[in-house]
Amino acid sequence: MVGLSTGEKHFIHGGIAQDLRSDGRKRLHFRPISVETGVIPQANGSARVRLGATDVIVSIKAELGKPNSFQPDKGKVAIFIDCSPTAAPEFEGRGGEELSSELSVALERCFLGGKTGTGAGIDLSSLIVVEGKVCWDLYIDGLVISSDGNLLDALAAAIKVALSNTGIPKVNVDLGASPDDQPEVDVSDEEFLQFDTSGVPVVVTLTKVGRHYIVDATLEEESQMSSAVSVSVNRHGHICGLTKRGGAGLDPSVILDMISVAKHVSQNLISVLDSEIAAAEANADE
Amino acid sequence: MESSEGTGGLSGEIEVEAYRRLFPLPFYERHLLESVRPDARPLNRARDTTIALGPVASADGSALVKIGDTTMLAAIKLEVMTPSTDAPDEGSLAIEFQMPPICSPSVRPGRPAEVASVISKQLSDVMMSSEMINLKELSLISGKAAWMAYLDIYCLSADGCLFDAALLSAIAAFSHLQIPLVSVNDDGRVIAVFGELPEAKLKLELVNKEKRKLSLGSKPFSLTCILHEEYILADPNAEEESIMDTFVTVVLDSLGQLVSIYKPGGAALANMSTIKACIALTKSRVKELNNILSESLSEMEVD
Amino acid sequence: MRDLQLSLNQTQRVRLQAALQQLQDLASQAAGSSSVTIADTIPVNNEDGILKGHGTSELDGQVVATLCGVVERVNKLVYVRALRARYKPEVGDIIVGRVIEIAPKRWRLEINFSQDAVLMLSSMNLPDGIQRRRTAVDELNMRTIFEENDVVCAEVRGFQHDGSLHLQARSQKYGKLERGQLLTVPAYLVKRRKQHFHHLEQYCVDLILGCNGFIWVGEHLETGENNMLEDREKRPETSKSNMIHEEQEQTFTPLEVRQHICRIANAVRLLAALGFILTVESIVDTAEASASSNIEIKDMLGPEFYVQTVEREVQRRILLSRKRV
Amino acid sequence: MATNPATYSPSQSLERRQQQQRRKIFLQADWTRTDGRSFHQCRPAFMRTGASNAASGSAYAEFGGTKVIVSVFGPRESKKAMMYSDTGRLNCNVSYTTFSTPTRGQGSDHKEYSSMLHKALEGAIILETFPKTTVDVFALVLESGGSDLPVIISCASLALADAGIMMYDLVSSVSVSCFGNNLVIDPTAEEEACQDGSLMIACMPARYEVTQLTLTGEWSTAKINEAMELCLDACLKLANIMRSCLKEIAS
Repeated sequence: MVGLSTGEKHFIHGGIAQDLRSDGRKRLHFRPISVETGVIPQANGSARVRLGATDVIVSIKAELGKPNSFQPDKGKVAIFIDCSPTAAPEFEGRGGEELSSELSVALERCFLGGKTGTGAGIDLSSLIVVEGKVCWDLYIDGLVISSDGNLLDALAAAIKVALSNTGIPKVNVDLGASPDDQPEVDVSDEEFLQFDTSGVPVVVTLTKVGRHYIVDATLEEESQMSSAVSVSVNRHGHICGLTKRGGAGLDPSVILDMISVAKHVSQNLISVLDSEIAAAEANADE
Repeated sequence: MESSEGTGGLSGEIEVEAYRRLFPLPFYERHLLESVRPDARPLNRARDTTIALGPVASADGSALVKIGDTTMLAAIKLEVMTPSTDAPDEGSLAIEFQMPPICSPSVRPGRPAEVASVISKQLSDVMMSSEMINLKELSLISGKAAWMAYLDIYCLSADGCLFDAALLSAIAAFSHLQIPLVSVNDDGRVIAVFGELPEAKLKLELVNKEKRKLSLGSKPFSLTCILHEEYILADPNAEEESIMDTFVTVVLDSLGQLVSIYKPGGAALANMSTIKACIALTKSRVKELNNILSESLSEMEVD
Repeated sequence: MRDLQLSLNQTQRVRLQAALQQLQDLASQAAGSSSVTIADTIPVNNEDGILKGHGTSELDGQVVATLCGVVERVNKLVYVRALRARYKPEVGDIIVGRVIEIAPKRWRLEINFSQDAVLMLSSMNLPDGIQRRRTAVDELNMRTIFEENDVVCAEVRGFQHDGSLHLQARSQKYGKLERGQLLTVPAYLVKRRKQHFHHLEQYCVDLILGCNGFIWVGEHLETGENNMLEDREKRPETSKSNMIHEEQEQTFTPLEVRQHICRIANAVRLLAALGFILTVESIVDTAEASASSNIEIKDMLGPEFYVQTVEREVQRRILLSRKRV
Repeated sequence: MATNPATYSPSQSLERRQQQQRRKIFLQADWTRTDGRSFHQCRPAFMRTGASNAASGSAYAEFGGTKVIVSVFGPRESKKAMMYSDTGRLNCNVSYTTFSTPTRGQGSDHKEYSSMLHKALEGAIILETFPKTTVDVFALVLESGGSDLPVIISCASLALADAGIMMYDLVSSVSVSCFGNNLVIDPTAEEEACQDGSLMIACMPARYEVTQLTLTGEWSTAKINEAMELCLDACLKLANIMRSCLKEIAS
């Protein structure tokens, strides 16, 4: 992590106060976003999202597993994020572990909803094949290739895109003679079911620098943050998860204000992503 | 310290504190000459000891032991295992001694203290060799199911004599242990039965109506002493342990039989008479500890 | 291809491809030299006394390249000029660096080179401007001149015996850079020229093109004003509270100047992403083109202006080649 | 005893059955909590400082079945080699005992809670007052009875105060669980296992600032408002308990 001199910090603060950030954006502008789908052919779904110089890849693999005995009518989803040493030399070895686990936890909180699965962006009951016996386990693996701030939003966007790109093989089940037998499962190689992604939320991180907050902060801007709030919002404008990052305290009314701004910004982001997904799929079809 | 008059009392105190830090060994030796320790104990006196039974509600047996400022929390959880073919009618015992980072400034997270594993091993050796617990009592169904007793001891505050406190907490936790009522379900798995579920009681036969408490054999107790020149200091605290480095730990059972003696090196050599003196000190300590334990047990029964 | 991923629409993609094709054609016309990759044989026509220079090696009597680049010949010397070389300092280079450590009597600077550069306290003009021996007090006060992470402009003085790179800053124009942003571009995009300090008067902006690929874009400050500013800024820094933000906002760069800074910075970013050589002319040209076609500052990094800039570069090179003819 | 055979807890299946029953109960609009509290009532809080003598400061907290002990060490020399910095470092670690949960656990470090604890406290501690050194905050959960993290956070800020670390304010923390339309404050472990969503706030009551906020499940803005108010109010009350606990030892 490169430090900044007092002069540069001052310049960044000033830019945010004057609503003109170092790269010419206003406080609530995102950087140009670009989306590619199907970048990993052997996965069930994958996506690469670039947000300025931030670059992430997400792959989704579906495997057949056994449902948790506490929730026999639901499949399982696991999210792992890996920060590659290509993104920053300090991620080498165990250096990226802390950030990786922080991102994984924040994403699980945003996508998997409460304990009973309400508000989950990924409908776990759609992953069930035979209740109590067979279900799909979704493994969502994210890789940070290059980091220039706002990793969480980029990863969340990549997961959303990858899910829309995910095909889960159709399964024919042959229930055994007795209920105790493990049912026989025949996985089709040709027929795929598209994943329902209408409920998948996006994450908007508002970073507070000085007295103002900005979206899509670059690494330099993030180094100046006093605190940040990551809000995940779905298409209906409902909040599906929230994490506060950074240590400094915030007035509760400011948090509520940030939530409403995030809700507003998220709807733009969702429509941008929708059109990018459509464009990317059109590209892939060519 | 600039003005010796007027503030004599205060500056004197400061000097004592400085002397204690700068020259700990002479400081102690001056005390030893007077046959008293800096915490006002006579040389052969152990620190105040308390036992509280059942502090951990989620465990089957637990005890909190304090010897001076050394605090140990021991808890036993019973789980079911399939006994090995060598001993089909015996349960098993797993002892773990943990030093979490909260107990001492020298322990850091992620790096378990070296002493912890040494004490773990010592504890299981003593527990096994003292035959306090008859492993056969932990059997449920011969060859099919037996109890595995997980004893975990956490040191909450480390101020010397960790082994003595850990052993005492282990013994106390076993004295407190209540074995849950269990029965076997259709799948052949052992399940717990609680009073609140009468329908289960009707359907399933209880495996262990009796044997709700272990009948403990003679219990081992221990005392650690420091040997320094001709002095023997019983139950040292952490400061004393850091200054003088020869220890003798004697373990006796409640009948006064010797279970183990442990003297890990050190500058001072122990001759027969000092060892005998240590054993004598331990004998009186065992009586003391046995009384404290039975008192807290009877208190619990009153409750 | 160049690594700036943008979502281009169909027409933009076609335009970009056409423009890039033209650029390639122009380049191959102009290429008098041949490009090689590693292990390519460099034809030397069995001339005698060939001198094998940088990036070459000998295998079975053949001269073989050890770098990707362009073969250059100077009389009998054959060498390969690498396309994507790291910065290689030469005496007299003007560079921009960042202080990473304060060591006894010296600062260590990160300058995008394979090793850190050293700026000795004795190679610095003191704040009071008097020429004298450095005292122990000066040494203690080093942090008041440059702190960790400060951006500093200096000149390459040379290599010492132990191979370390030394800098000097014995002029008013060198020193700490404040009120602006530092951009990092590949060093080979900055060519050595007579002038690396540029005061763009019409914009009130200072542009420093460090030979090491560190580029400073900041508010213009008269030489000598630096010290005063330093004092002003030291004060709020010591009292850490929310109060400083309000105080600071008053001393912020004026909005108009900030717009110019951002526009020029984005011009640098865009040209670097396209891999075009950075000169003061090309940067100002790009910035002006964006302003005249009413492109918002943030959209300078967007797809439309990206394609436009490539097309403009094609036009420029066509003109250039015509002139030559 | 070299290799322990695979074991299982006999109460597992019982718990599973109980949990399923409970989930059915929670679906109804009207139910009573197992400990007899009303929905907006916290468990009685017991807090004491000075739980461990070896530490610079320590505290013990007992909220119903949740028992936590926190020790603070330092400010002391940093173990990790550090760059020059004019502020101190805060290092947090949360671990569980093996017997803290109904079924025997691994007793390992809890990384997620460690980093959450760090964030909740960071904003309250005046790090500039101990440059170049580290303050270590170690928490051990003796028994986990629900709302573990809020209890850890509150207990840790009490231990920091006990250690004489300069702080802007105490940090108190409370969580609520959401069941359908009901908001339940200070949930127990059983309730947490079946919740639809949860919201946790750590705040500095005297400055009225939130240092940590997490939320899971689907929430409308109005619901968030309601839950935040509920939490902040409870945080205020908890802070008063913490204050009186500190005053008690001072007098």
